[in-house]
Amino acid sequence: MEYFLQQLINGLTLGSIYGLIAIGYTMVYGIIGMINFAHGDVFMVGSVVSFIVILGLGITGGSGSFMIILALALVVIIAMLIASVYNWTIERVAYRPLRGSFRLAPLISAIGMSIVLQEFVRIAQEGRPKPIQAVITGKHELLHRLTEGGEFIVTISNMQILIIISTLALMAIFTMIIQRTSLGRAQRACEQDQKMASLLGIDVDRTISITFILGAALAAFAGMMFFLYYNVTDFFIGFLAGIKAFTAAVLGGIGSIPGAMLGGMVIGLIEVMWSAYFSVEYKDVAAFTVLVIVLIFMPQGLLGKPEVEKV
Amino acid sequence: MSGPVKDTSVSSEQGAISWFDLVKDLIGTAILTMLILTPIVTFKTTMNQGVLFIEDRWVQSLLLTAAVVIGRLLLHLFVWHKPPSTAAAKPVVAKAPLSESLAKYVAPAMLAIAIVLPFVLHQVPSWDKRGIDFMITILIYIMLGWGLNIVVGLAGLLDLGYVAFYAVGAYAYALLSTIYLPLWFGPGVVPWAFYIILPISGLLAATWGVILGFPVLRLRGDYLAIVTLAFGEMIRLVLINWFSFTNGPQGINVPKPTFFGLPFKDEPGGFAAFFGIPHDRIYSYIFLYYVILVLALITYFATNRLRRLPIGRAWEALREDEVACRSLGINTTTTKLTAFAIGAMFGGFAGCFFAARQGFVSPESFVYIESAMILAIVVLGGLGSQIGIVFSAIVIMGAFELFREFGAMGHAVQDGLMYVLPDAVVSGIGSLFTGTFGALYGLLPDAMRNSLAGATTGMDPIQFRMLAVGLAMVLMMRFRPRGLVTRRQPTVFLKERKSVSSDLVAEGHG
Amino acid sequence: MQDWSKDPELRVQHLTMRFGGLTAIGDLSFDAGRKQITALIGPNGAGKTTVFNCITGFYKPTEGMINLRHADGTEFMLERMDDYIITQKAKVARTFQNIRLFSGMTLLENLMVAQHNMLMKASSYTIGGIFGSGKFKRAENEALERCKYWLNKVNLMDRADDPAGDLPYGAQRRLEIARAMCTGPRLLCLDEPAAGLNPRESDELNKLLLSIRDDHNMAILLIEHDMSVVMGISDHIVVLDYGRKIADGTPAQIKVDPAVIRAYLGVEEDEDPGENIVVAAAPAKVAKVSVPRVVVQKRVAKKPVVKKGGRK
Amino acid sequence: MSDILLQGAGVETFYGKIQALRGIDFEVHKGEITTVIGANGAGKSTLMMTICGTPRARAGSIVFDGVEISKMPTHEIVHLGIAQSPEGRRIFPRMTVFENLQMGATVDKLQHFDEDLVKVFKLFPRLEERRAQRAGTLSGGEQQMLAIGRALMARPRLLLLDEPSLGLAPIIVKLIFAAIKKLNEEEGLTVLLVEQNAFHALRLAHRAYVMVNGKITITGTGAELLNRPEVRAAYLEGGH
Repeated sequence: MEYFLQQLINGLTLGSIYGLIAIGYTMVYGIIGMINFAHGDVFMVGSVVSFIVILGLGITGGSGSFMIILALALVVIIAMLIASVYNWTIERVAYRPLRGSFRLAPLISAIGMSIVLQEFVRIAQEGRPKPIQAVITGKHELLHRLTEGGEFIVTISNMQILIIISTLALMAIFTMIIQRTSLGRAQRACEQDQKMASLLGIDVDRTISITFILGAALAAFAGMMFFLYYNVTDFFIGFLAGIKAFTAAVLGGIGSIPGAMLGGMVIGLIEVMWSAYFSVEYKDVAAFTVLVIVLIFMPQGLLGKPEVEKV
Repeated sequence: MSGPVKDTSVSSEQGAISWFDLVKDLIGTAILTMLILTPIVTFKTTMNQGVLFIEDRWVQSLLLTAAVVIGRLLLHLFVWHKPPSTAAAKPVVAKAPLSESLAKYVAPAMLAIAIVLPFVLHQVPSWDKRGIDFMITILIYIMLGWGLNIVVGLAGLLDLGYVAFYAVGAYAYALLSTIYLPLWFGPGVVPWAFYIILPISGLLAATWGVILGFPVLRLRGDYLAIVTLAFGEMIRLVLINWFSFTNGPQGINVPKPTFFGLPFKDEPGGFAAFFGIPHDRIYSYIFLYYVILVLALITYFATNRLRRLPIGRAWEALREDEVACRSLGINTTTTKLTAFAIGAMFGGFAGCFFAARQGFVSPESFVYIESAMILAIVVLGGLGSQIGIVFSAIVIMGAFELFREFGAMGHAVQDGLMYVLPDAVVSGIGSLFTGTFGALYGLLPDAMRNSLAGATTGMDPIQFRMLAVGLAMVLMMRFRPRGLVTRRQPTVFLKERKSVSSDLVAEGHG
Repeated sequence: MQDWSKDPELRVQHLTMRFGGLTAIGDLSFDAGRKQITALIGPNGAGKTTVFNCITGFYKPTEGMINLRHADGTEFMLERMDDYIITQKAKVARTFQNIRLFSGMTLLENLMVAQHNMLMKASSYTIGGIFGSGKFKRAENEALERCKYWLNKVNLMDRADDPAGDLPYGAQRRLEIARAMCTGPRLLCLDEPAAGLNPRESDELNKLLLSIRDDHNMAILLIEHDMSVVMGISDHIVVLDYGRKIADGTPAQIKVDPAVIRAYLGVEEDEDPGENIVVAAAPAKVAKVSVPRVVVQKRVAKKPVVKKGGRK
Repeated sequence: MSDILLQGAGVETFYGKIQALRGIDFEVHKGEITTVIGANGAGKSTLMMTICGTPRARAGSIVFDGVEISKMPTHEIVHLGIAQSPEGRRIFPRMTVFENLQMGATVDKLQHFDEDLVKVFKLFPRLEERRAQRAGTLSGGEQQMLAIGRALMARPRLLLLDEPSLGLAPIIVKLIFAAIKKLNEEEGLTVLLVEQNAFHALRLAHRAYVMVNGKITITGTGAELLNRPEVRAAYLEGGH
């Protein structure tokens, strides 16, 4: 039971990170109907940038908590800014000129872009993983029980609390943006009919750009959290995290932001539980299996709407 | 690094541009480029004795930014803002271009070149083995491209996990030749293993094609792509983790193929001894070259034949319109499955050959990037076009190899020239080159020379080859999304065979 | 009872189709007579295409039965069959509202694909084909002959080797009908075959459909808005509104049916020759009528296909 | 009688290599209903879309109230006060009727939303009954009303209506045309109407154009055209 609880906490933490990345996939897929293969790599860029900034600032777990908070705020801003610039540029350079081109073009361009980002970071920063001392330390015991079998402790670290709470807050803000603001209305209109949206006075290009920027900001935030959580980052984390987050987006129902978050949580839990109870080696296989099963049996996802095929 | 990527962003805005806008645009470009470069290029983190340091490289970043800005300026001045030509506005009459009449001769000519190539390369002393080996690699990719072309180009099913079938073929050879065949039939069978396993590996891959294909048939487009990608990764992860069966990441050493039982070894009973010629490793290369050439040709002709059969026509119809296919009574499930299976089968053959040629297999050879490369070859070639795939495989693999061979290539060219030209001419040309570059280099200020030296040291060209592939994919989609060969040849005709412009050909939705 | 109900080719009984909460077809029953042209008319959104999709198996009806009985007595329950099996076994062929040709393939190839099942068998499911068996060669020649026959019939022989996507609109419509006929059907379902045709073309279409009915002994089910076609050639008309049948009868009966006029045609106004249905309805005069014909509805079907950005 | 609100000169539009408009000249006067009739494929809808800049005209000029708009992006053109109810209606099927109308008020930034909503509901009471219903589940006629209502929410100075009668039962067509007439007469709204249903359109129009194969062949007042034999001929034989 305690073991399960502990895994639950770990799973939710990981799931939050997947969920944040998944929102980027779901928004982009919703609006221009393509898988932004490079999105996972934008997450990676966010992670690497925050790593460099933290290293540059010389912040470690030993710094004062005020300094840490200040520094992290700076890191968040820089990472989000840079990742947004990346994603914006990618959209402008690799996707926008292909709008209206044949269907495979943006997908292949996106795969190419994903390779470019990975290689770019690998060449510029060397391929080896970069470990760093934990910045946010400390944990709380939730349960402590002595039994015949030994000592059982369930803990939640400050980092986990930070991840889960900030994720929930970000999600709430985003849902609000989509539901309440004119930007959200513009996005939903573009999702359904871009040409009509432009006929109603919506700047479609700008709406799409903003979507990419928002997605990148969330991915960068996830990247920073990922790095702070594991205290290591490298150029290759984007690929796997990307696929899993995409799985989460599909599982939740493409186009639905709460769905993406929910999907992320489910994927995170499955991965952690699988590692805990079955085998660590096959945790990625488990995630892929979920992807396959979901796509085949419920492509509309948990919170999505089925579409009737028009003949 | 990011130079060529940045350049295309305002290409849609035609017409003259004012100086003010131009300057504004260039400043924007510079800021953007700096933002992109600053964290990742400017600050390099290096690990030194377990401690991370940051080392800054402002000069490199600034040089790169300058390159991007200048590149963009040039594009503005000479490419984007030319007055719109009136010719473009006139409807262009679609007609068979010259290349089409040439096309008839291209395939036989290429076949002839392919057949004599080993003997030509044989004459280039320092590049004979490497050259033939490189041609073998290209042929493997051509064959993989042709195999994937059945799935993606003809049937219109986007498969991002094709490398899985390649892996199935390779591991079929590895496991059967090292463990099961000797176990079942005794060690005497090993020299013949390649010939026995080749058909088996194809069948196994086809079976896997059906197994993996079956569940994904309902999916379309991007979803199909990502599921096939997931399948490909799953197979690789299993190969890595199922240690007891596959020996995990360490891989398996496998026997090399023999010339119908005669090993290419310097020993009695070997190939050289049998024919009474001096031993030379080149024979092994030439043999492998012809094996893959034959396999590739089988793929080519089988596909060509299939296209003219009802099944092939159904594949193409499926790519054009699945709903219409069903309305004509075509069972789209089996049609898709056959495409998957036959495509996978050729992948399996290629995998078996690959394992035998390498003498070693490990999961590392079957990463997702390989699938992406094969897909890039198919798309650059022009979906559905077999000749196009030959060109694109040569271009992509050639460029890929160029990075590796930068140094070696120089020597090879020199050697090649030596062979034909008198020494004096060659050395003259050589000194001319070094002289020019040396002089230019000398003109640069000290600081820049140092930083250039700093920027280039430790930067092996080989490092950049995947980056180049990624960039090529993006640029290719931007400027030639339909690939090199953009016309489809009809499979049947009454009076004359008129090729179809790819503007009309659908690319499939699955 | 009219004669179409005595021995119908197709009998639809209590057909209901719901999408989520929306009822597209509610308890619809009608018969389509053997060797007759049956027209299905009604405003857009009345559920006509949905009926087609149920008959041809693209949708599985929520409730109801769709029975098909050939002249030789073989019977099929279409609501239980997969779409491609319906074409293959029950011999039902269809065309689509928005033309679905294989535009990157030539006209000839389009018609060859339609004979897929026959050729597949003849090629011993590809094996014989690969080795060029004589049986397959004979079958292929036969198929080519059939292609030529239908290309001549729809006046497209001289364009046999051109890609289908290059054809003008009206020719594409004809080719789609020819392609459907190449599957060797007993029942032909045409979804707005006259949409986007000019009067000369729709007159040709009338002749083609009549010839298919009379020379090939086919039952034809037709969705159409062009009243000159509907009134001119149908033997039997079924009128739908909001997924329900509001009338069923011969053209003459339908023209004067008060329910049809109320829901669909509207009350006639003297000043409005465009809606003078009676003029357009006289089949023999259609081509010569000097006032514009009634085009109560027309489908969106024009301009070159432009690839749209984004999805959908 | 009135000022020119929209004027096109030598407008040419292409889809890829295919020319859809072959040099069109037209005028839309303030407070009038102008109609363009012609057969399927004549280029009427292309003209409507070209006015809105999607696709953009490759040659010629389009001037709206003194502003050259042929080079402007669509959303900026729309912000000048042109609203369109496009061919095929293009309502947002997964939004409710209310949300669709909200989208219509994008240009107006929802400033007069409540006021305009009342007006639209008064014009088409059916929409008020269905305000919370998903637009995709409306009948064809209701969708057309919604499309027109949505266009009106932008408070346009020029309303473009593309085939409002398309695919509708004759009785609904009458209702829609009555509404257009009312808008023009009571509110003085300028309307450019594209129709295949020539007789309805011509009866309504102050000014009319007949389009054949991407060109304007005949011009005149609606009543004139209604009585000209060649109009009937053009209408009959136009298109392909």
